[in-house]
Amino acid sequence: MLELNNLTILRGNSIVFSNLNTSFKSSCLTLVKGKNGSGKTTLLRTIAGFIPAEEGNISYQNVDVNLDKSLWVEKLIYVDAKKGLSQELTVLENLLAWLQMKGWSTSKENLIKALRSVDMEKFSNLYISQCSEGLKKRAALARLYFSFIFEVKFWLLDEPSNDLDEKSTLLFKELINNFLKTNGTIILTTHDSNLFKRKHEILDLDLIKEKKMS
Amino acid sequence: MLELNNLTILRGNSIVFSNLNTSFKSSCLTLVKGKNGSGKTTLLRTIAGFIPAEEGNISYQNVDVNLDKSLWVEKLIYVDAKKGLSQELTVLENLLAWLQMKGWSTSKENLIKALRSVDMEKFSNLYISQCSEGLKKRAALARLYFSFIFEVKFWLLDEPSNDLDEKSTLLFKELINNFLKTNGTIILTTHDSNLFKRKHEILDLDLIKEKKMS
Amino acid sequence: MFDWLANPHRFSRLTGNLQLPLIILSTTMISLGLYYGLFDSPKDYQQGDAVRIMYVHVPSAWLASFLYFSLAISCIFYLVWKHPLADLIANAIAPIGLIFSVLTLITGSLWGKPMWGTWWVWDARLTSMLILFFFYLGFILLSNAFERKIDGSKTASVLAIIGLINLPIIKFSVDWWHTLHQPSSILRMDGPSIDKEMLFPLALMMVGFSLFSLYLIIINVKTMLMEKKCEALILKLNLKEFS
Amino acid sequence: MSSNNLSWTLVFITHLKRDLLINYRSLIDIIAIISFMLLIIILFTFGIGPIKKNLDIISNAIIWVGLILAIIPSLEKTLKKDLENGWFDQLATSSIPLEIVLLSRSISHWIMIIFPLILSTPIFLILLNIGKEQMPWLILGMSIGGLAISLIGLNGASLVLGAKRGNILLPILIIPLMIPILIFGVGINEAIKIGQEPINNLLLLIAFTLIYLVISPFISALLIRIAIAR
Amino acid sequence: MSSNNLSWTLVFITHLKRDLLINYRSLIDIIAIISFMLLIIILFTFGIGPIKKNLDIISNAIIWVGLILAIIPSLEKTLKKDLENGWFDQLATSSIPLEIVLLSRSISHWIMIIFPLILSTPIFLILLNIGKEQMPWLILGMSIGGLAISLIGLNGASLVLGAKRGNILLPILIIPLMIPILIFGVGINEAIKIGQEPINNLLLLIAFTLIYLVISPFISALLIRIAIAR
Amino acid sequence: MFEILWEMDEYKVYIWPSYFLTLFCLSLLYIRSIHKFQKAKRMLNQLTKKNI
Ligand code: HEM
Ligand SMILES: Nc1ncnc2c1ncn2[C@@H]1O[C@H](COP(=O)(O)OP(=O)(O)OP(=O)(O)O)[C@@H](O)[C@H]1O
Ligand SMILES: Nc1ncnc2c1ncn2[C@@H]1O[C@H](COP(=O)(O)OP(=O)(O)OP(=O)(O)O)[C@@H](O)[C@H]1O
Ligand SMILES: [Mg+2]
Ligand SMILES: [Mg+2]
Repeated sequence: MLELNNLTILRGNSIVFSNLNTSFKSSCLTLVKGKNGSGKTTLLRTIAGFIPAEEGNISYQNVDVNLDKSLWVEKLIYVDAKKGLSQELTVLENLLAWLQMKGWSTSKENLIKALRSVDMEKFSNLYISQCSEGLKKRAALARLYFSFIFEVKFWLLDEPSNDLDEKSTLLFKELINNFLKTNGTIILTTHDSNLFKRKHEILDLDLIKEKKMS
Repeated sequence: MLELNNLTILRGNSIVFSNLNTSFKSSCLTLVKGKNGSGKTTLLRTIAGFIPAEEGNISYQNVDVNLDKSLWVEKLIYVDAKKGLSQELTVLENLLAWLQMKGWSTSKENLIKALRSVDMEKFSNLYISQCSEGLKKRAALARLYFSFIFEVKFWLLDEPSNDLDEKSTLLFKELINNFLKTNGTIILTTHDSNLFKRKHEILDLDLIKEKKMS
Repeated sequence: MFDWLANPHRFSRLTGNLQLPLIILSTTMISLGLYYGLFDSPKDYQQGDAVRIMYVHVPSAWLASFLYFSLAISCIFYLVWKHPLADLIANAIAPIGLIFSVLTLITGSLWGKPMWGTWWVWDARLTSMLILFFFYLGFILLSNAFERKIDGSKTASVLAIIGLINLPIIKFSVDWWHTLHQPSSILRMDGPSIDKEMLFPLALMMVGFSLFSLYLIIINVKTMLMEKKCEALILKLNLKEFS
Repeated sequence: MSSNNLSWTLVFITHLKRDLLINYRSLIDIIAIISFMLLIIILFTFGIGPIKKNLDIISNAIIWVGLILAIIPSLEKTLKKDLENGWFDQLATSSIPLEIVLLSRSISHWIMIIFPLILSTPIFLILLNIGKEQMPWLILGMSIGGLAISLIGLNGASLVLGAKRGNILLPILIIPLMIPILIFGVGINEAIKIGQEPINNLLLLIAFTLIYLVISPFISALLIRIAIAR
Repeated sequence: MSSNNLSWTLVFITHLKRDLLINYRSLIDIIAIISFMLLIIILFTFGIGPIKKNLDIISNAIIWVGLILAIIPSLEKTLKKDLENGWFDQLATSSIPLEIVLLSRSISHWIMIIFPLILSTPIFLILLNIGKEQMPWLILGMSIGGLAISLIGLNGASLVLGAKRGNILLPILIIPLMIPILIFGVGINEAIKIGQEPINNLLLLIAFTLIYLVISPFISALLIRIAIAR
Repeated sequence: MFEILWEMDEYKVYIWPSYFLTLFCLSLLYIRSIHKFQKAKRMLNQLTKKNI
C-alpha cells in the first residue's frame, strides 16, 4: 500500500500539483492520465525519489520512504523516454550493466529469458546506436523481467507503450499481468485510453485539478 | 503522384528493404506500418532525401527528385522524434527560426494561428528545456500549419501521435484533414492501428517482405 | 588513369604480374643499399660514420613526403570523380606513410644527437615532418571513427585535402619563424657534402624503399578489394533472406 | 515564396541572429571564456615562477597559445547539438545554401567567443606586464587571427561531426592548422618588442585569414552534407 | 539478493569494468590524448621561439600545464552522457552508494587518460630537451598529481552536470583547484634542476592527493544527486 | 672489412638502432599486409562457398 499524503511539487518555479492525496494498492495497475504538461512524468519521478517533494510525503506501508531511501528505490524499476541505455554498448551489455548496477547477479539463462520476454534475443548484440526507436524501448523494458527473480514491488513506467509494435505490446501486457499476479504495483502513464482491456485504476490529474478549482 | 521505383536501402551494412515499388497519390493519407526495425523511419528519411538510396529512385510527377534536390525538399515538411527544436529557445523562437530557415516570412497573426492550431499559444514563451514531451511534440507539429500559407505538398511524419493527449490528437487530425483537402500527400508511420477512422491507404512493410519470401 | 584502373579485375590483372618483380627488386636493392651504407661507403669528412644514418633517414623522409602527396591526390580523385578505387589507394597509403614519417623522425633524432648534441631541434623541416605525422594520424583516426566506412572515407579525404593546402603554408610559416629568431649556427641541416660514393647507396635505398612501398600499396588495395567483395557477398546472403 | 527570392545577406543575418540567440543567451559564456583565458595565463605564471625576466620571454606566447586553447571547448557544441536535435535535417529540407549558414556560424563564434577575449586584452597585458605600446597591435592581430581561428575551428567541428569521441579527435585535427596563425601573431608583437616593423607579419596573417574566409565555408558545408546522409 | 550483501570492492570493480568498456573501447582515445599533449608542447615552442635557453626556463611548466589542459576535453563526457541517457536515474534506483561508483569513475579516468601520458613522458622530455635525470621524478610526480587531477576533474564534471554549456564552465571551475598540484609538481623538478632535495614538494603533493582521494567522491555524489532532482 | 664495425665506435649506438628500427618497421608493414591479405582471401573463399 503506497500512499501520497498531500504532495506538492514544483518544477522550475511553477507548481505542477499541490496537496495531492492518493494511494496505490498492491497487485493493481494504475494508469496516470492527464493532458500534456499535467505532471504525469513529474509525479512518477517524484515517487521514484528523483524529485524532492515540496510538501507532503510518500509512505509505503505507513513508513515515509525518505527515511530509508536506498531500501525504497531497490524495490522499484523506473523506465521512461530516456531509458538509460548507452549508445556505445550492445543491447545485452546494457542489460548486464544495469543488473550489476542494481547489485543483482544472475545466470546466462535468465538474461536470455529476459531478452526473449520482449522478443529481443535476436538483437542482443546490436549496438543501441543502431537500434530503431522501438528496439531501444524494448531493450529498456527487458529489465522488467527480473522483477520475477529478485524482489521488486513497483514498476514506474512513463509512456512505455510508445514505439512498440503490436506483437511487443502484447508481450509487454503479458509481463504486466504476470507482475500483477506476483502482487506487484504498477503505475504507468499513457495517452492511449484503450490500451488495457483488463481492469485497472485510473488517476486523472486533470480531474483532480478541476476538483481543486471548484 | 510520388513513386518509389525499386528502391533498395542499406543501414550500416544490412539491407533494410530491397526493390520496394509503391506510389503515393495526392490528397491521400498513407500509414506506414511494420514491426520495430522494419524500416519505417528509414523509408521516410530516404524520401526526405536524407539517406541516399542504394538502388532505384524516387520520382515526383515522373521526374527523379534527385535531379533538383532543393526544389523537392522545399515541397515537404519532415517531423520525427528528433523534432529539430533547440533547448535554449522558446517555442515561439523555435518556430520563427524554422520559418526563416525555410526562407518563409510571415505575419505575427499567422504565427499565433499556427501555435493555436496545436493549442500551444499559452506556452509560446516556454523554453523547450522546460516543456514536457507532449508539449515538445506539439511545438514541432505547429510547423505543419504553414503548409496552408506556403506551397507544401508533402508531410513526412514519424510517429507524430506519440505523447499527444486526446485534445491535441484531435487538433492534429483536423490539421491532417485540412491538408488533404488542399490535396497534399501525407505519409506517416504509427503503431496505433485504430488512430484514424477516416479512409486511408496502408503500406505494411512486413507484408511486402513476406511477399518477397514466398 | 583512375578511370582506366577503376575496374578491379583490370587492376588485379595489371598488378598481378607486377608483384613478384617488385618484391624481389626492392628487397635486393635494399639489402645492397644496407651493405654499402654500412660497410662499403666512405665516412663524411666532418660527420664521420654518423653520416651512414643518412641512408635510412633521407629515403624515409623523402617517401613520407611523397606518399602524403599521392594520398591527397587520390583523395581528390575520390571526392570529385567518386572512384572507389581511389579511396582504397588512399587508405592503403596512409599506414605506410605514417610509419615512414615516424622513421624519419626517429632516425633523424638518432642522427641529430651525435651531430648537434641534441635529439631534437625546432627546425622547419623537422617540425613540418612532425606535423605531417599528425596529418597521417588524423587521417587514419578519422577514417575509422564512423559507424559506416564510407562516411569515414569521405570525411578523412576532406581532411587530407585540407592538409595538402596547409602543409606548405605551415612549412613556410615555420621557416619564417626561424628568420624572426636569429637561427642558431650549428643547428643547420643542409646535409653532408655528398660525394658520389655516398650517392650510390643513397640512390639504392631511395629506389628500394619506393618500390617496396609500391608493392605494399598494391597488396593492401587487393586486400581491401577482397574485403569489399566479402561485404557484397554478405549482402547477397541477407538478400536471400528476403527473397 | 521560395527562398531563392531572399537575398543571401538576409539569410546570413537571420541565421546569425538564431545562433547568437541560442548559444549566448546568457552572459555566463562570455565571462567563462574570459576567465578560462585568464586561468591559462595564471597557470603559466605559477608554472614558471615569479621572475619577471622569464615572464617577458613568454608573455606573447602565452596570450596566443591561450587564445587557441581557450576556444577549443566552445567548438564541438556549435554543430553537434544541431545534428542531434535534428535541426540539420530541417535545414536539409530548405533550399538555402549551407555555405552561408556555416559562414554565419563562424562569424557568430567570432562575435561571441573571440571578441570578448579581445576586449579583455588590457587585463592580460597587466597580468603579464606587457608594455602598453603593444596593445593596439595585439588587438589588431587577435581580431584578424581570431577570425581565422573561428573558421578553422568550424572546419574541425564539422570534421568530427557524428564521429565517435569527436571531442577528443577535434584538437588533434585543428591545432596543426593553427600554427601559422600563432607564428605570425606572435611575430607581430616580437617584432614590436625588438623595435622592428611588424607589418610583414601582419600582412601574412591577413593573407592567411582571407584564404580561410574563402575556403572554410565550402569545406564545412561539404562535410555537413555527408553527415546528414547518415 | 539485495546489493548490501555485495562487497563494495566488487561493486567498484564492476563499475570500473563498465566505464572502461564504454568510454574506451578503442586505442583511439589514448593516441588522441597523447597527441593533444604533444601539440600543446609544439604550440608553446612556436610561441616562445627555438632558443634553447628560453625553452629550458619553461619546459617543466609546459609539461604540467599541458597535462592539466590536455585532460579537460576528456572530462565533460565522462558524466554528462550518463545523465542525459538516464543512466543516473537508474543508478538512483539501486542501493549502491554513488560514492563508490564515482570513485571508480576517477580511477578509470586515471587509467585511460593519465597513465598513457605518463608512459609517453620520454617523448616530451626529448622535444623539450629536459635532462633524463629528471625523468623518474617527473613520472612519479605525474602519477601522483595525475590522480589528484582526475579526482578534481570528476568533481568539476559533476558540478557542471546539467548546466547549460557546461563544457565552457568546466575549465574555470577546476583549474583553480589544480594550481596547488601545478606548484608542487613543478616544484619537484625545479628542485632537481638546481640540485636541491625534491622531497618536500613530493610530500606536499602526496598529502594533497590523499585529501582529494577522500573528499572528492562525496562531493561528486552530492552534486549528482542534485542534478538528478532537476 | 668488418673491422669497420669497430671503427665507427662512438657512433654505433646511433647507427645500429636506426638501421634495425628501419628494417623492423619495414618487415612489420610487410607482415601486416600479407597477414590481412591471407585473412581476406580465406574469408572470401568461405563466402563464395556459402553463396553457391
Ligand atoms: C646532422 C643531422 C642531420 C642531417 C645532416 C640531416 C640531413 C637531412 C637530409 C640531407 C635530408 C634530405 C633533405 C630533403 O629530403 O629535402 C633530411 C631530411 C629530413 N630530416 Fe634530417 N638530418 C639530420 C638530422 C635530423 C633530425 C635530428 C631530424 C628529426 C628529428 C631530422 C628530420 C628530417 C626530416 C623530417 C626530413 C625531411 C624533411 C623534408 O624532406 O622536407 N633530420 N635530413
Ligand atoms: N525542467 C523543467 N523545468 C521547469 N518546468 C518543467 C520542467 N520539466 C517540466 N516542466 C513543467 O512541468 C509540468 C509537468 O511536466 P511533465 O513532464 O510532468 O508533464 P507530463 O504530464 O509528463 O506531460 P506529457 O504528457 O507531455 O509527458 C509541465 O508544465 C512542464 O512545463
Ligand atoms: N544508424 C544505424 N546504423 C545501422 N543500422 C541502423 C541504424 N539505424 C537503424 N538501423 C537499422 O535499420 C533498421 C530499420 O530501422 P528503422 O528506424 O527504420 O526502423 P523503424 O521501422 O523506424 O522501427 P521503429 O518502429 O522501432 O521506429 C533496423 O533494423 C535498425 O536496426
Ligand atoms: Mg511525460
Ligand atoms: Mg522509427
